[in-house]
Amino acid sequence: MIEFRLPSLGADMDEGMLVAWLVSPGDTVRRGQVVAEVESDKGIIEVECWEDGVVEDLLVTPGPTRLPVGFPLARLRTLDEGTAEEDTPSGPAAAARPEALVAAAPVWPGDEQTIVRHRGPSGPPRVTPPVRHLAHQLGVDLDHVLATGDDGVVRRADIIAARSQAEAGRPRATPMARRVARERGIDLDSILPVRNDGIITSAELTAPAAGVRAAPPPKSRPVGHEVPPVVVKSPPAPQEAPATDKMAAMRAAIARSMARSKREIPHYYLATHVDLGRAMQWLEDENGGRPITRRLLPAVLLLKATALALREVPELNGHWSDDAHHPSADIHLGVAVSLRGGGLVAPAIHHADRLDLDELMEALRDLVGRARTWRIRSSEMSDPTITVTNLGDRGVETTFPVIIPPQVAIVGFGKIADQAVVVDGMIGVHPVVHASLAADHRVTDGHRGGLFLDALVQLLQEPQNL
Amino acid sequence: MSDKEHRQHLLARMLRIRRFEERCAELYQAEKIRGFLHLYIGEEAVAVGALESLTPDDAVVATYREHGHALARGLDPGSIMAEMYGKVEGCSRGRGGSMHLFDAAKRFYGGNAIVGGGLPLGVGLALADRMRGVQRVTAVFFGEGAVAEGEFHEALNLATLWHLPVLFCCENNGYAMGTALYRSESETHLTLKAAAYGMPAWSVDGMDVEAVEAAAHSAATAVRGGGGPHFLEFETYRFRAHSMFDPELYRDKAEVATWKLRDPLVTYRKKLSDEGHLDEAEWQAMEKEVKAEVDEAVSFAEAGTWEAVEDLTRFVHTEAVTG
Amino acid sequence: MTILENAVATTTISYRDAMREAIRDAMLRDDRVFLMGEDVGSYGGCYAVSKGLLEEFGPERVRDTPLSESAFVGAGIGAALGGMRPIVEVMTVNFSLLALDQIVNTAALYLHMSGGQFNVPLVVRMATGAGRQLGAQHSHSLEGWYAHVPGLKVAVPATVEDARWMLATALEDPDPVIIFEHAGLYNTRGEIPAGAGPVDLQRARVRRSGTDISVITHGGSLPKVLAAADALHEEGISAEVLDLRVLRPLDTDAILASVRRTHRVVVVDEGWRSGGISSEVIARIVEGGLWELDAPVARVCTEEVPIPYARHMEEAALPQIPRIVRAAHEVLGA
Amino acid sequence: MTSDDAKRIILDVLSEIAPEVDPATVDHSVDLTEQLDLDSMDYLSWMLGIHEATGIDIPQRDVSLFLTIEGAAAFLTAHAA
Repeated sequence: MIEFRLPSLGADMDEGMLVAWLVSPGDTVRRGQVVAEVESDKGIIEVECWEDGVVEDLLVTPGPTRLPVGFPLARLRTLDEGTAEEDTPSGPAAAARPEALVAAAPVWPGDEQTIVRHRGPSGPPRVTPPVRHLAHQLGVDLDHVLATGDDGVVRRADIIAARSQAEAGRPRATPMARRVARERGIDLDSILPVRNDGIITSAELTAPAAGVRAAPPPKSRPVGHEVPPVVVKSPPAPQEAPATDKMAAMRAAIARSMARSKREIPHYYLATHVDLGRAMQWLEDENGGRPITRRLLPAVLLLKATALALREVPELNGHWSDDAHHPSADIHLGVAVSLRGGGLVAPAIHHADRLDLDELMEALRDLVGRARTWRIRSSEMSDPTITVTNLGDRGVETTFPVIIPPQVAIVGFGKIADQAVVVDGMIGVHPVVHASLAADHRVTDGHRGGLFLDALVQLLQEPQNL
Repeated sequence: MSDKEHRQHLLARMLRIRRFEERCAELYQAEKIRGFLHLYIGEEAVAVGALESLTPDDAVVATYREHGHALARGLDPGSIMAEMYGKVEGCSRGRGGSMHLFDAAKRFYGGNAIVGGGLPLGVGLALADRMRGVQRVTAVFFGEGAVAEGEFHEALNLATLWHLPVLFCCENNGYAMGTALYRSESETHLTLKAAAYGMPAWSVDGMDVEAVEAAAHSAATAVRGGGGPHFLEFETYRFRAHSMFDPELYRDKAEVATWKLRDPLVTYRKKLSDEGHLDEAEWQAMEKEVKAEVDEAVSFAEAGTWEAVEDLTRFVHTEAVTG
Repeated sequence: MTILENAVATTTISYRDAMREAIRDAMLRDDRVFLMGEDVGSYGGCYAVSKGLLEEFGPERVRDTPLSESAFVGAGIGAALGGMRPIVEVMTVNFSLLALDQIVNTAALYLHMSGGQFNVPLVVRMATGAGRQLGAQHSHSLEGWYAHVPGLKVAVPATVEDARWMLATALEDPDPVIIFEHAGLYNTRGEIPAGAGPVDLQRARVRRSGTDISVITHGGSLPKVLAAADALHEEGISAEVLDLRVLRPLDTDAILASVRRTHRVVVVDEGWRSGGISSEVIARIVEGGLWELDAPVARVCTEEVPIPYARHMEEAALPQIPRIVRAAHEVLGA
Repeated sequence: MTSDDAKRIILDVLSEIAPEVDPATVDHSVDLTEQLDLDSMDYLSWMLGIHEATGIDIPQRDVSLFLTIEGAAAFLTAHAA
């Protein structure tokens, strides 16, 4: 039997996340074949297997959990081995079969991912005397300890983890970790500690993913206090992601937020064309008389129209919490800002409906500038009541955005492009944008969503009134 | 002030303490006054006689049995009674109680409830006067029990060593709580102890207000004149128990009765009467006046107010003067 | 020489000299100030702090006392009440136990018992701490005891600058201030910035900024903690060092602010841990910063044993740099 | 202002907007927004930066010149005092 373990793909790599399996149980793999995709701090890397064999078991399912280098990912039969059944002597199958035990912990909340911990071939656990002594001291039954050491050796941390899991079913976590978990809706049961003493710290909650680290890092760990930005859509994969803590924290937040959204929120989607003929003409005229310092972007019109349309369908503006919708009296437009180098944040422009176009332009410029230099204020991150995404004027025509919990709607705009438009029976070429709405079906129905888009269309026909 | 007037004044001062203390006992039993209450009855001649010899500029450091000193020093009886009630109008705002009467205006430095604790303090006050070149006396009162404390010896030594203007006034009432002097001291002649530190020391009949006054006056004059510390032992007796809760197992009723024959108030009244300095009408008037004073003090205390609990943490550090 | 003089923007001075300069300066500026204590005059001070002051100010203002801690501390209280500004030197904290009555029952209480009438503007200085093989009776660190008592202020200058300037602030204070000078600090040297002046007696100070862990300490442990922080830095651990400076009032805000920055705490105190100032610091953290704590709090205190004489045993009893580093590791979960 | 001066300013400002871009690799004749993935805010910020660096206003009618480095440089050399 061959164990396929997480390889170290560089001298500075000590952990990685399994992104995808490219093989399934039963598949035959050849030496040098790419079998999995692993994300490291450097990005996603294809991982080859350096043995010939048949995939017997995939021990880890893809997900955001950080795995230590050397962590067993799969087991392969050598080509001259039979199946597991054939391979094992007769007798109580359970006793003889290599076990794959499901660990209680390392599942990101609500995520379907399951980490499977491996214990070596059956038989008495392999334990050094000091670790055995520790197990005795802590009252941990070695038969129920999941070994993470090489060749199934039970490590000190395994004992401690087992004890911590056994304790009244309540994870041992620092007060700060509990606070962060509460604030972010993370279930501590789903977190594996990285400390030797089994205590969960905030690092495991704010770092890119929950830890199954074999050994705690000896040095300072990132303690991400910034409320991680929320993501609107998958950003382009960074070519060379700066391995900053902030970036990692952002990715983690994106993962959590979007997974939660897709898990919990029943989205419905609506889209419509918006003729921007008048709006763009008005803008051209307006900008023509302005110096460059006071020039307006089309995005400002779209934002303002969105904010005003929300006044007509206010139930799209607010938060869903405690199983109920809480509409917001204030309109704080979250504006998705893509960061060069990857990632997106969606901080709020407060009271966007009350700002005139110049104020809105200034707010937008300020926000984008600060977002790209990581100087977003926490309130801006936490209190958008709805988000507007893809202010991009390049790229796609139509967006299908994902709602950022606990918001209940998101408005997307594609690029503004000239299209043939029929007006009063005449075909003309006008700038057109596709406006789309993703909304929470628990809160609104398509009819109300349609009214909103309709209002948006109407508002953009009278740009001078925005 | 004529001799007669002065003698009546001394008698009235003692009477005021006596009646005040009797009322305190009554009010204690009525639960108006709580905590420890140490009455001065029987010892009035000491405070009255000794403090008569001081000027308003002089300082007084007293003990936890200090109602008499406070009254004799001229603290307002109402503010003393209010203090015992725990009212904010009390001389220590109700923060001190019976054992901690203070009055800055009268240079009355307490009310120290640690036996012997006031002696170094008095030495320090005198040191300040000495260093500042001010001619005044610090009178420190303490019981004979304090003589067993190290602070007594340290303070007397320091006072003589530095030649400080302290008048040490030892009120020897024979018992440190319930421990008779002879049971705690190897040498019961207290003046010898003081003399050992090189300061003039006399023993005085503390039941005779005129003897007390004369001795104190003489000593205070010497101290004020730069004669260094002086020590006076006043032999006296408390007629009541040590404090309100004391079955007095340690002394015979006969002993108390014997001392009561020397009651400073009774004997002095008789003396004045015998010598034609007090007639019955004057006595009655004095009683009436003192009763009125005490009544007024009680009324004042009764009418007093409780300090706001919000002020609890005040007077831990000096407050900035505002306005 | 001229070049040198012009170049010096700061003064390098020993802790001892800084303290002497502070006393001298105070006596020059205010004739109510005088120094009193055992061997402060002819001997020049047990730790030579007051050396030369007798010659300069004379025996009235540099006043040798008998070995009567209670009497001369009490006399200091009385003198303070009488309008003077005494600096009472109790040779060491060990002997201050003989004056405990005066400090706790009189100095700390008079203002309160008198309903605000009698404040006691007294400064008591005393040496504290162990580390010089002086045995159990000369090695106490009891500043935490005094910090227990409302009415007192307890200052623990750990730097030369604080040694130089805390006294002036203490003398300005209308209430009793006790200054604890760790005897191990007297020979330390440091710089006093030109233009330095009186310092506050209220706030703790960050002596080194850090992000991973807060090491909170005071007095004689500060140099050890700074050295430990250097060692941690070598390992890539960024330790913030908070010097409490004043144990009463305790600067809770500064403590909590540091905890909010690092979320991890080690408290280093040469006192014993049971009921010590370290307990108080941690209690404040738990009261006000529980949800900021991202690891159990650790303490490095003196072992619960009287200080032994033998050098290796004494060293083992006291907080040392490796123990501080180890405690930081434990808090960091490493 | 020579064309080289103008280009230097243009590229300096550009590197503030898109610090990850190596100026040496920028094609001076290709649409910048596509070449460098600039969105409208980046683009506007870039022009604002050039304005701040040179003091030259960029009228709306000339914005299209700024789609390329060449165009922008031409505009600047023409309008420099």
